[in-house]
Amino acid sequence: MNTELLMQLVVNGLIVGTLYGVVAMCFVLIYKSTRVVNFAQGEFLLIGAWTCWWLLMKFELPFWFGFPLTLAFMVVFGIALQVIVLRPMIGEPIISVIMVTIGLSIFFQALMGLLFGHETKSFPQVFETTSVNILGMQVQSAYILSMVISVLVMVAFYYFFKYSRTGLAMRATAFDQQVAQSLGISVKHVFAAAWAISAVVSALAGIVIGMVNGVSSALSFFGIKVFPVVILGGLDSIVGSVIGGLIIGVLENVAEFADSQWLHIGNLYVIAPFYALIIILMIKPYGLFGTKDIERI
Amino acid sequence: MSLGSSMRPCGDYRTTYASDMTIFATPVTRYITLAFIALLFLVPFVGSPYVLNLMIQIGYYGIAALGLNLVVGFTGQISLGHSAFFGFGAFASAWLSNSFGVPVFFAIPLAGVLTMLVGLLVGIPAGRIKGLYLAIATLASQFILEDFFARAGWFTGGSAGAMTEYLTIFGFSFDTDQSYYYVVLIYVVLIFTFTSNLIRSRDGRALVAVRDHYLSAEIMGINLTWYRVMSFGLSALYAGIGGALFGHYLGFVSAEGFTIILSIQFLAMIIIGGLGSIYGTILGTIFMVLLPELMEWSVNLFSGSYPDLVQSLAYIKEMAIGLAIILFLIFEPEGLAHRWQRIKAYWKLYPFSY
Amino acid sequence: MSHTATQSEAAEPLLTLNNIEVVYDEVILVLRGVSLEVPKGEIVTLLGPNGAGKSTTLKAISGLLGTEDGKVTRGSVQFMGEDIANSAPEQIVRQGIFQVMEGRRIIGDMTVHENLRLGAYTRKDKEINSDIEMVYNYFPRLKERTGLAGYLSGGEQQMLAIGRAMMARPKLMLLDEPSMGLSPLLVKEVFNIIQTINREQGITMLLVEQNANIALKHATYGYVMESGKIVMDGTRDELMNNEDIKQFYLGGGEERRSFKNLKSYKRRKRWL
Amino acid sequence: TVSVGHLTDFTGPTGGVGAHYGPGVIDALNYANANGGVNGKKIEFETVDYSYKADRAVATYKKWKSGLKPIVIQGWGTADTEALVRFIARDKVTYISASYSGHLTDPEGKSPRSKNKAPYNFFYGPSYSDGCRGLVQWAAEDWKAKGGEGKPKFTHMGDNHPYPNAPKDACGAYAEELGFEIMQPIVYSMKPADTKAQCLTLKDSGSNYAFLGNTSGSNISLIKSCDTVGVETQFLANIWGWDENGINAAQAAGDGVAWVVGGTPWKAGASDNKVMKAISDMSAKSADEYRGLHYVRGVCSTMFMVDAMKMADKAGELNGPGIKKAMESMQSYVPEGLEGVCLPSTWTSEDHRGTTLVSVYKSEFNGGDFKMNKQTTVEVPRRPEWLGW
Amino acid sequence: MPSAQTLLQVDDISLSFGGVKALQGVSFDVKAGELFSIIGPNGAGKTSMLNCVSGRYHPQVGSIRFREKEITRLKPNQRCNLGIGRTFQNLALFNHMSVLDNIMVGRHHLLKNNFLTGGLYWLTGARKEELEHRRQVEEIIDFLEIAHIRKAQAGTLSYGLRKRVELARAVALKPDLILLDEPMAGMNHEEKEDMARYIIDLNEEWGMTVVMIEHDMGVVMDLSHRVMVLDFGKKIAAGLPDEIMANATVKKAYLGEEDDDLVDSEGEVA
Ligand SMILES: Nc1ncnc2c1ncn2[C@@H]1O[C@H](COP(=O)(O)OP(=O)(O)OP(=O)(O)O)[C@@H](O)[C@H]1O
Ligand SMILES: Nc1ncnc2c1ncn2[C@@H]1O[C@H](COP(=O)(O)OP(=O)(O)OP(=O)(O)O)[C@@H](O)[C@H]1O
Ligand SMILES: [Mg+2]
Ligand SMILES: [Mg+2]
Repeated sequence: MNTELLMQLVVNGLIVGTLYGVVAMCFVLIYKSTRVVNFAQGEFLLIGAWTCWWLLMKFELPFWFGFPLTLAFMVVFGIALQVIVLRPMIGEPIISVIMVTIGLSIFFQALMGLLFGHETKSFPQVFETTSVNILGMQVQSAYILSMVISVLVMVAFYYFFKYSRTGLAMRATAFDQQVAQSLGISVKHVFAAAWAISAVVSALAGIVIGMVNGVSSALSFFGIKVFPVVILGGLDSIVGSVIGGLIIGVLENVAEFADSQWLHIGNLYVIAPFYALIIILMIKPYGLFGTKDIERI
Repeated sequence: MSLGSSMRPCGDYRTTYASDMTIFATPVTRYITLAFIALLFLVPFVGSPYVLNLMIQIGYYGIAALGLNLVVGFTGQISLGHSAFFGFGAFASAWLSNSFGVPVFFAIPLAGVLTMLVGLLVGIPAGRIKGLYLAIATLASQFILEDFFARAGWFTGGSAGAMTEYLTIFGFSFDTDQSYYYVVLIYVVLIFTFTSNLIRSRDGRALVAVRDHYLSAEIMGINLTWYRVMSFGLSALYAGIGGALFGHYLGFVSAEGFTIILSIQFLAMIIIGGLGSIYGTILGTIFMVLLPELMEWSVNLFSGSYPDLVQSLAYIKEMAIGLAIILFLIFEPEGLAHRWQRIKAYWKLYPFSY
Repeated sequence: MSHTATQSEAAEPLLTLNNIEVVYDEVILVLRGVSLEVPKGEIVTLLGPNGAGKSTTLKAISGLLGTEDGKVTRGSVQFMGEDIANSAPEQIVRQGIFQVMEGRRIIGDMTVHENLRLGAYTRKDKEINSDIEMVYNYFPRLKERTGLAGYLSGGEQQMLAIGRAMMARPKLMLLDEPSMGLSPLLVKEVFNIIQTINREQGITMLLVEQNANIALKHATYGYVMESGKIVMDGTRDELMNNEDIKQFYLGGGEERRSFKNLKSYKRRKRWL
Repeated sequence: TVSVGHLTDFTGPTGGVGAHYGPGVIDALNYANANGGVNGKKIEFETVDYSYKADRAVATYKKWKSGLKPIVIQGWGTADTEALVRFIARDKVTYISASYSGHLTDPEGKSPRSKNKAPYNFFYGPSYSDGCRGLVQWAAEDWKAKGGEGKPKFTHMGDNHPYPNAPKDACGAYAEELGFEIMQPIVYSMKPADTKAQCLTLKDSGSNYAFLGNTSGSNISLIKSCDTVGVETQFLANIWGWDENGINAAQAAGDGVAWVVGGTPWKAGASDNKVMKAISDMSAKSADEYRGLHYVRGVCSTMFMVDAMKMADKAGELNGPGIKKAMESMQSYVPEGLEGVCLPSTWTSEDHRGTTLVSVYKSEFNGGDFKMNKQTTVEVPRRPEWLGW
Repeated sequence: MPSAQTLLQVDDISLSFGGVKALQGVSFDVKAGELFSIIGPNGAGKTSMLNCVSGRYHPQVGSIRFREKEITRLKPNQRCNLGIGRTFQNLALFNHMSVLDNIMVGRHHLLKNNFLTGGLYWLTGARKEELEHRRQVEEIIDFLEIAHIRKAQAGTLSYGLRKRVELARAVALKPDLILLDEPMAGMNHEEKEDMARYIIDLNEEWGMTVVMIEHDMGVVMDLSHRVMVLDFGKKIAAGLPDEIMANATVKKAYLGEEDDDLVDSEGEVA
């Protein structure tokens, strides 16, 4: 058995996993505060990445300037989105809201195509060293960046929801909008905040991935790719989303290893996570860290 | 009490319970519906192939969508793997007729049954997993099945896809839109009647009960696991039949078609039509099938043959589709069916609209 | 039904409903012109049979109809002089109206403590924690329950709901059947608490109650509502001594009817 | 007038390449109209973006049947082509697509390998299988030239999906015949994503040549990922698998990728061709507008059709069968004025392998001002048993 | 009227959730035809007890026997075939169904038709069967006087009405033992009287054995044959209504000291 290859694959898994983790967190954030599954998550990545690319290429802004600018834009974007599209949906059946996010994903998918075409574009060189060596494994610097960020974001989110007033308000809103209103919580503001934060963090992830693989419409597929991650960790668990990300990341790579070394099935890499997902759910129906819903009558 | 009186439609007094348990609220609506169906049978004499093609699409998608509505709308379990069932039905029917020479006439229902079995298998987790967790589990099965399609050459014809026979009965081949239209129409009528009956009888009620309050449903003697899994079986059955009809119409089935995108479109159909509404399902399907055609048509109005223009218009069309869905849901979040009921309720009580 | 100009006390009203009309789902008319007044610093009670529209009235005041496809289609809701009909719930809460909704409605997947903190959401002052202690003093049971509120017993949830309202320190508290599901002992306590809050913190109360006995005992003024209309109103004593009220709300006139021997179907009197 | 249908994908999964090929077709048709159409008859055509959905294609086809009534269709991918095979055969409409699956080359359905006959289907350029065969043939010589020791190792890479799988067996068989050692195929998604895992496997397998079956989008990220993990394998990309966009996006990482080109690249002479330039100018925004490889192929495919229509018209049968006959009468034919740009092609009533000439190029990023260096043009043998495979 | 033979036998049940001991070694039995009440302070474990009997919870210790049959481990849906029905403290109706359908669901375990036969309705006799049961359900509807809201959507009804619909649904199960969790919560005196009448009829006319949780002492005293008192998950007293009223511990834990407050709020208890 080829341990060196395995080692490298595992490292790679952990690296890619953190990235899944970040995207998953955006997802969880929206869910935790609105109970909405955001199918436009992937498009958020896309929009973030394209915006940043555009600023860097068209205006040749330096990264340290274009990057924060993008994030600022995403805040505005998130809020605008909420005000224009999602606010009217407050109090409506969640499933309809979910459908709206699907509509959004179709819309933005096309809009990005219209604005930036359908081809893969590559980011300008940002870090002087594109990759660093970890355990004999070449790792893009962008990934290191994302790792750091994801950890920070995770810790921030965790405290936010546990202790901050707004965090509580978000959970309350998710549990029962009418009650939240009766407590004087402005559901509108809660949603706006949630979408804005999520948009920003998504953009972060989008840019990182863009730097590594280049920007293209396919980025949005990440939105679906993180479903297993989110569920694995537990829909409403920040910590879970990150751990879920790592697990899936490693799983993919180990599957690839097993596949290439012994099984020769073909695309275990792609499909293994989904099998694993179902099995894990059968054992833990609420993922690893998800809170059970209360079955009390 | 105020509500009581206002909830019961005015001027409808039933003498027997039987007359109170019909599918249609009033005899009038029944006759209208029957007349409408009769009209549908006349369409081929007037409609162009294009019109027929669209109606056929509405037909097979409608059947599949109804299946999805059973599991999502009535049982309250979101399923993101419906297109995989749809595809499986298409392949199964092709496989049966190509590899075993099963006459297409039987292959279609058989394909439905095979798909149902797959559906039950996929549904097993529903016994334990609930809500969005289940939804994602079905998403997983979507990808697993897609992978299976690409892999199982013996079943799907692998990379090149599978050719399908036309439906023939006693030598008469339903290979034209006119003739095939009737096949689909009959399936639609049968299946929709079947479903309307289902939901007004024991197991139909059970499904809705499971959706509304599974804890008390269980105490009312409903076996949760059975109904949760069974609803998947049913939805797969419908999807399978729909898919089979699709396959024998197109004449060719390729794995490329049955992706998550299609699953989502099915979802769109029932949400726009109205969850838990049978005729809503059809309305939603019509909406989703006609929308792109409509957009196509409207962009062609000012589409020259200048490449860039054509190209941007293509994107704008897509955007318009997304936009239409969003606007629609903002305007009527609970689906066409609900809007329709409101209108009815309003007129029932007109002019004293309250 | 006559407007409540025949108000006994002179106290200027904190809240006034001018024949409001509420419609659900754009078609179902539930309140057909309800008018009532809640004088500052008092406890007013609203009685009525099931489905009369009591909860709807409260929701109309607190602006919570929105999420139920309900709307105030006519009339005005005056709170401290300004019309708050159909304005956003959070606005209304900030202005000092807090509703304890029917059927507890505590936030199941949060702890008791978090629920209480949320009660004070609109407050920014330092005394929140001391108030939480105060609530625990009123309902010691809650302090022991460290798990999720969703697992509390019915009554415990009711206590939490009331405690949460106290946390908001509103000017006007709308209570929808606070005694529901509470043990006799607790009913008494709760009402004493309500009385105390009313006295000490000067919180005005609009109280929807099925337990007319205790409601009238603590209230100064009462309204009776039926199928969307106010059919009677009066001071505590007027109502206490009204024959119909005795019959249908207080349970028996002179000597109490036993629940046991009501074999025969009684024809109930209705005001309309 | 005479009507032509044009199916394309701008917004669907294959939009990346469709965005170049489609305009090629449109410009060519406009050019033809600007120059007398089909012997004076104006070509009336309608472009429909069916976003790669089989039944949208069928719906469009039906719409055309009751409206436009085209006698020939410029099609696009596997989805529409395969779905329409039957209909066009029945309605006798010639169908020229950009889907080069081997089994479309067998009009009579004689070959055991092709499941059914596709009498009215044509395409311009080497089939996917032949393209790949050409590449391995080149690779074999390349291996010798490099003085490589022993059996070279060959790996097929691509998504587990109809299009990448199409040439898999056919090409593998030929590679084996040419003395390659066939390694385990490696699957990587058509959706661009991090593929370091696959690259590590490839590296570990020590494969010398790897065929990339996907479209350029995902190949870019594969090649980039493989670059970071230091893979030395020589990549061979299929006709849709590599292009200007790929070269630009992959940058230095993409240097040395060898791939199939179905017509002279813009800078390598196409732009100097009068007709081609004129066609490009139909929609060019600037005098020196650059046109991609797929654009050129779109033009070629269309001009073959236009010429066939002219011949059919001369023969007095300007209709599906007429055009089919005209196409099948072409002997190493090149559309007039496009000599040196389009590959000379030959169709017969038994064999629709338009050409088996495979021109192999290698790419060079060269700091943004990229180069495409022609290696050779391989003539893949036209073996009868390869018909439809 | 209560007969000698026991219908429900609960032996030394203990149930705890993590730290919370909801029930500790509670035993009691209910005779056929009896109207048995459980009272106790909030959080005493009354609902939990019903949940154990109806199968929602499974006690860690102890056994429950129904007609001599061990049912401790049975699933809820199996128990209603045996003839156990119940209502809930926190409303648990099927909110989007009509009142009628809600009640018809109660017939579920009595109906035979299934997906197939139901779908083929006319051909398989499903129609006949449905009609038959519909008739019986209508009787229940008339009995509980909810005819006017037959077609209303359960979710839109007022609290009191929903409670009544819940009772109807439970009755539709045709249970021998019916468990009522605070059936009169949220009702005014008059409505309580109606409810009391229904319960008595169920018990005497329809011959159902009733186990009832109720906080209104007036009702409990008047209706029940026997009363059990729970406090902190323990059984602190059981016996005839008057004995219970007299019982000092009960007064202390539950009723509060005798004073006019209580008299007012609970209706004179004498
Ligand atoms: N969301 C709604 N949609 C439609 N009708 C409703 C809705 N909510 C309440 N109603 C109707 O409005 C009327 C009044 O309901 P409401 O809950 O205000 O009565 P209530 O006086 O609170 O009764 P209870 O004492 O039982 O709580 C009832 O007939 C009820 O059916
Ligand atoms: N599923 C559960 N998980 C955790 N604790 C629970 C659960 N169910 C009940 N409890 C706890 O068990 C105790 C008894 O609950 P139960 O509902 O039986 O009380 P009760 O007697 O019905 O009170 P009430 O009269 O207020 O309804 C309560 O303290 C409650 O918090
Ligand atoms: Mg109420
Ligand atoms: Mg209880």
